Amino acid sequence: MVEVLAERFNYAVIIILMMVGLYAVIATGNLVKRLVGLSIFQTSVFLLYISMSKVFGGAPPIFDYKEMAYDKLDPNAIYSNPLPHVLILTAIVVGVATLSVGLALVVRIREAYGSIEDDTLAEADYSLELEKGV
Amino acid sequence: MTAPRDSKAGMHPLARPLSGLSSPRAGLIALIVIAVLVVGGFALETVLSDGGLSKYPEVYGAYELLPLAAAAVAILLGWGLVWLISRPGDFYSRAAGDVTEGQDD
Amino acid sequence: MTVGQFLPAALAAHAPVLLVAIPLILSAPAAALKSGRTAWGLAMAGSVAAFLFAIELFLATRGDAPGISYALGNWEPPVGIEFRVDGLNAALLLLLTASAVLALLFALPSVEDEIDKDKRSLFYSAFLVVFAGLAGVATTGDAFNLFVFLEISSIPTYALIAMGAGQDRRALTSSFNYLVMGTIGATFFVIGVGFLYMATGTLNMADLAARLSELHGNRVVEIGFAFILVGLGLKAALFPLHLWLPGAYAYAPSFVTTFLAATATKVAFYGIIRFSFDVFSVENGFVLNSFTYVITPLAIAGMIIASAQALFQSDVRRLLAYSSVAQVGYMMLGLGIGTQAGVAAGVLHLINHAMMKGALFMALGAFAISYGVRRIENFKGLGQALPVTSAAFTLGALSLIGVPFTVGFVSKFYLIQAALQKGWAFAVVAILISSVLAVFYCYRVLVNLWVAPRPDGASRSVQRVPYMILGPLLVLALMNLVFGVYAEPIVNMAETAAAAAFNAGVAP
Amino acid sequence: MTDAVSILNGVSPAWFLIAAGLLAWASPRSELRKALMMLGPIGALAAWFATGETGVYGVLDLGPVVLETFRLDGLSRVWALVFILISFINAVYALHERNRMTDGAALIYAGSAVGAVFAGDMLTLFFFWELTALASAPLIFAVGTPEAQRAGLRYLAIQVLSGVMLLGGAAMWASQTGSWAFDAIGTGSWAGIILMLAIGLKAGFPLLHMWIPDAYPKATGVGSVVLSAFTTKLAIYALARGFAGEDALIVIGLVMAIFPVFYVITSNDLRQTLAYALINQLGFMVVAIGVGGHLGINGAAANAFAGVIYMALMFMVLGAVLLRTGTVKATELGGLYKSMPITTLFAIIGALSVMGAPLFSGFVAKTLILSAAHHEHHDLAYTLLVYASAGVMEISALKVVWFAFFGKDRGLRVKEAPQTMHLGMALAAFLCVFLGVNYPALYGVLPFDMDYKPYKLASVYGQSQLLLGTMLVFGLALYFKLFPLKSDRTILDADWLYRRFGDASARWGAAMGQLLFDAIGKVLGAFISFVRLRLFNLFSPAGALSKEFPSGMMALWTAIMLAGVVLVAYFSPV
Repeated sequence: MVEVLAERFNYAVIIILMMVGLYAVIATGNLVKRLVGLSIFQTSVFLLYISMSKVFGGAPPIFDYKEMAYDKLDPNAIYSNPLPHVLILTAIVVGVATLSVGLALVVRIREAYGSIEDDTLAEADYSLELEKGV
Repeated sequence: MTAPRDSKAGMHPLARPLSGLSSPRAGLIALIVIAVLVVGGFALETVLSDGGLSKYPEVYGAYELLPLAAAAVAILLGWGLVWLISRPGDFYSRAAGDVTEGQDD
Repeated sequence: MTVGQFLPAALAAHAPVLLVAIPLILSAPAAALKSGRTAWGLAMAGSVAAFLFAIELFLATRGDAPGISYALGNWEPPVGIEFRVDGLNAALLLLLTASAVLALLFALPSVEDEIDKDKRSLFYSAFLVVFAGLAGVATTGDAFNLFVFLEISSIPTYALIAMGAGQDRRALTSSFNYLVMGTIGATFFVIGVGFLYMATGTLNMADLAARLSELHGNRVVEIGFAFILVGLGLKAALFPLHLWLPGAYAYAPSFVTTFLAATATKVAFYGIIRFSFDVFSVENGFVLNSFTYVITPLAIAGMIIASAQALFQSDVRRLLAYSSVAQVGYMMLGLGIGTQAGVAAGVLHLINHAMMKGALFMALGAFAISYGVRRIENFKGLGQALPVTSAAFTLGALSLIGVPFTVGFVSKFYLIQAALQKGWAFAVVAILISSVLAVFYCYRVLVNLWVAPRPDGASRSVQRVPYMILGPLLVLALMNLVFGVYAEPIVNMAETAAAAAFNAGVAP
Repeated sequence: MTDAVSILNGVSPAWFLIAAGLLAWASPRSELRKALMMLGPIGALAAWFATGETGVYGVLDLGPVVLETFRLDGLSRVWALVFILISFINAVYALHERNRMTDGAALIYAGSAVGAVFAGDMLTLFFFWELTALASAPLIFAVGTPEAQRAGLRYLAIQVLSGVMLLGGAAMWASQTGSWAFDAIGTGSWAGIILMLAIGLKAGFPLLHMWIPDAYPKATGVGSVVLSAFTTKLAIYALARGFAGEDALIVIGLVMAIFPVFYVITSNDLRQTLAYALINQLGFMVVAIGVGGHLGINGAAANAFAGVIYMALMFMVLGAVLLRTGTVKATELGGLYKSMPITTLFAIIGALSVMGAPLFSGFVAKTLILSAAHHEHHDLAYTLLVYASAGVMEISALKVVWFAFFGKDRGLRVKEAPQTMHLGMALAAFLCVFLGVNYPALYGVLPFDMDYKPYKLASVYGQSQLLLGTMLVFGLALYFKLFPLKSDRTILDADWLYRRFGDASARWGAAMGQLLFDAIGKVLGAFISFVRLRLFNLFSPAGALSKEFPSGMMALWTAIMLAGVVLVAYFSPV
């Protein structure tokens, strides 16, 4: 059991991170905390991709510039899979963009409502509805 | 409430000759005339044919009499019905139940 | 590569990528411009160009023509990123670009009414990015690339929705909600793609399809499918993952609502079809079972519950938004049936729903411009004041109900037929119940529009409805009628799309 | 057939009416609308005459289905003719009214009823069936009071439900038989039963009838005339087409013919009284259809034809009373003959028709049904029908005439009804007498040829006895003040089922649901109190489902759904 866990340590961490992130999104009423939870959730995905690209005993897929020609490379050398790394670079960019838009929205919400707590916002909106007479 | 004293005032010109028609006496006369007609009709029927005019071969007798009794019974039953199932006029609207889509917007 | 039908061959050869790239590139100068009108011109130019390419692609993939494969940067698939257009997404591209052009016509007066002067060029720039992103999702043949385009379209969408804050501050909270949920959905999708990559080592969809067909009973694949289905289902507003939609549609600027209602959920829906029937296959037990036991009940629940919720809304845009959720239910039911006829009915309803909701939301935008009204009770007597707009709204509503001789009827008819073929009488019952509810929520609006007298104190028309709105509105409204009677073209389109989803399976 | 008219050969009359209705909605000037209301029926009538040959016209090939929009045969042409006639009479009657909404709606309503009668397949039937529902509702909404609004919504609910059941049944029928054609159906399958219920909902089957006395009294004066004419008779047509000779219909029809007797006696609103009398009439027709055979179908058709006209006449009379006095309550009216003698005359003609007095149209139609029942040896049915005609038809007619125009003079001195209303009523009254005297004209348009003489000594004599006898009973009851009538009472009917019971149970369900969700909330709260789910908030009336901040909730749903898909996928066969 322990061995299995140790062998798949990365995946255990990923799952824990994922759950923590989702739980934060579900449980907190604070909008900033909710975004933090979202980021943790996304980070777990980054880790997932990175973990799966790891090849045991593989070197980082970084070539010496001078050895770029194929014939000079060691044909038996083992490298980690570079593609997921590249993908995750894109995903990180996306994550950053999302986070920044989210934070900008939180700033605007704070300006408009004077609060970033879920409950207060809902109450403010309810009162708006009640004024209009639902 | 009784009719206004000058009951011809405001009447339609065509109706003036008939102004007495709604008096109780006129009603009674009409009733008596109808009663005579009904009784006479049945009498005539009995005299003219033996056992009543058989309108259809299979249906015998003055079968019209039964519905009359039934109609009378129905009218009298109406009292029971009024007592049983009638409710104040605002029954539906007074109960909160009827507030449906019409009022929520 | 097929020969172009009417564009010059040099352009036609690059149509798939230009369709996406032109709007994306134009968004940068649009953001830098000061004048909103010039930015609108750029957006229009981009959309029209995309529309032309879409027509080109559509014509090129008709009939038995094989799908068009375009290798980005000449890196051959499956290593490089591939753009792939076949009968399925050519129809979607046509719908998407046509909606964009029509919606943009409507945008000029509507945006001037609702958006601050100094934000207009940014607004159009964001729109171009959304548009490019949606087009990208529809064109790409690479699973991870699809995620990237999904996010490219989503992030500016959040900004566009938040721009409704000038009218109602709830636009901000709605946008935030959408952001959180949309991100969760997209992340789910990317997790699913990760699992597929683990199992197969490829990201190209055609390649994935080929390799997945050899993997049987692989749990990783199943988990990947589950994540992808839920992630895209969230984006497509599948009940109960629709909670972002009513707020987003109700408080966004009119133009954004119109455009999103006609396109955004549709693109995600396309994603579901593409993955479920093309990349995976319904022959896989877990795909079929997921559709039968998860998607179908949810679709039916959505059709009925969301319609019931629509009944009790007092804001017409919220009402229509809930109705959209119900309509997504219809489309999902088509997929849930899981046969080619079912998918065709789903796609047909997708196309038709874009027409009817486009007309409805556009008419609402016209009402909002002229009278500033959004709530049902303020619609009293507007039928007399704005007869043409009201008539267009009525047509859209009739189509939504599914009155015969409108497109709504055509797709419901095909849906019922597909359900009956499968022997699902309960689905027919659900469709009928949902239609009854639709009659009621539409009738509530229509009665106020036409029958109720205008309140005495109400203002006279503040502003005439501009021709820029009336034009596209009438086009959309009449399309509901024309294709309702002459249904053959759209039915063909949908059937070709379904055939492509089912048979293209392993592309060359 | 002249050349000018023959170009209309094969054009469905329905389109004239519907087009005229749409134009009327579009035209701002009331003179133009009134002209359209006259021209629409005239055009329709021309088209009806022009298409002499029976056959199927207006075929629309929509790919998977073929729609037959104009099937002219013996059965459909009778109904179409009377619908067109009554829409013309209504146009004359409504000349005084200035309401764009009801003008157009009445025309479209008439047009859709004609279209439904001519529908050769069930999809077309469904289209027009729903159109009658949608087009007729404005006639109730136009009153404008909140009460009318709610009654209109209830009315609409029932009508639309009927249409949906029709479509559902039709779909099932089509999937079983492979044909959408609307012909004899029978109750041999579930599809047939659903279809019969869908039609029965509009025909006022017992317990499904409640919308008739609920909605008709709440429509506008003119609106109730039109309402009384089309919807229910259309349903009778559909029954005759699809379910002729079903024995179950005899029982259903008898119940419909008899139970209104109590309501006719007790209801205070005279239009409601008429509505119940209408149900009784429908009962006669349903019995006739159940009896079936040429005589039965002819009887139903003749009754529908005559019934549309004389019930419309009665509603027109009450519409005129309503216009002038503002009420149609029996306890508030009386002695109106003094101020409205002409209307009184028409009321008497209408009442005599309703009662089936010899020389009036009711007689020639009703004896046909009685003969049919007798001919097919349904003796019990025959006896009960005789009873129903005495108890319901005659009492209702006597009641309306007596309480509104004679009876106790309440001192109401109002103006006589407008001339145009008189003209409309005169047309209907003329038809009542004309069809009664010149009965071959009526029998000539019936679906089947027959050799039937209504004026036999026995029938005339028996019917007269019945009439006079009922008048005697009615008069005696009045004279001894035995007639049960109270002002301002609501009489419960089957509508209680959905207006109170249904509502109360919905409330109870909501309350229980609330308790349940509260309980769930508590239990969950005990376990995971700081995961603030507020599950019960989600479903509370203020609508947390429409709450603005559902993103936390939503993440949970995502997880739940993921779990669902994973589970299903896990247990799926490979």
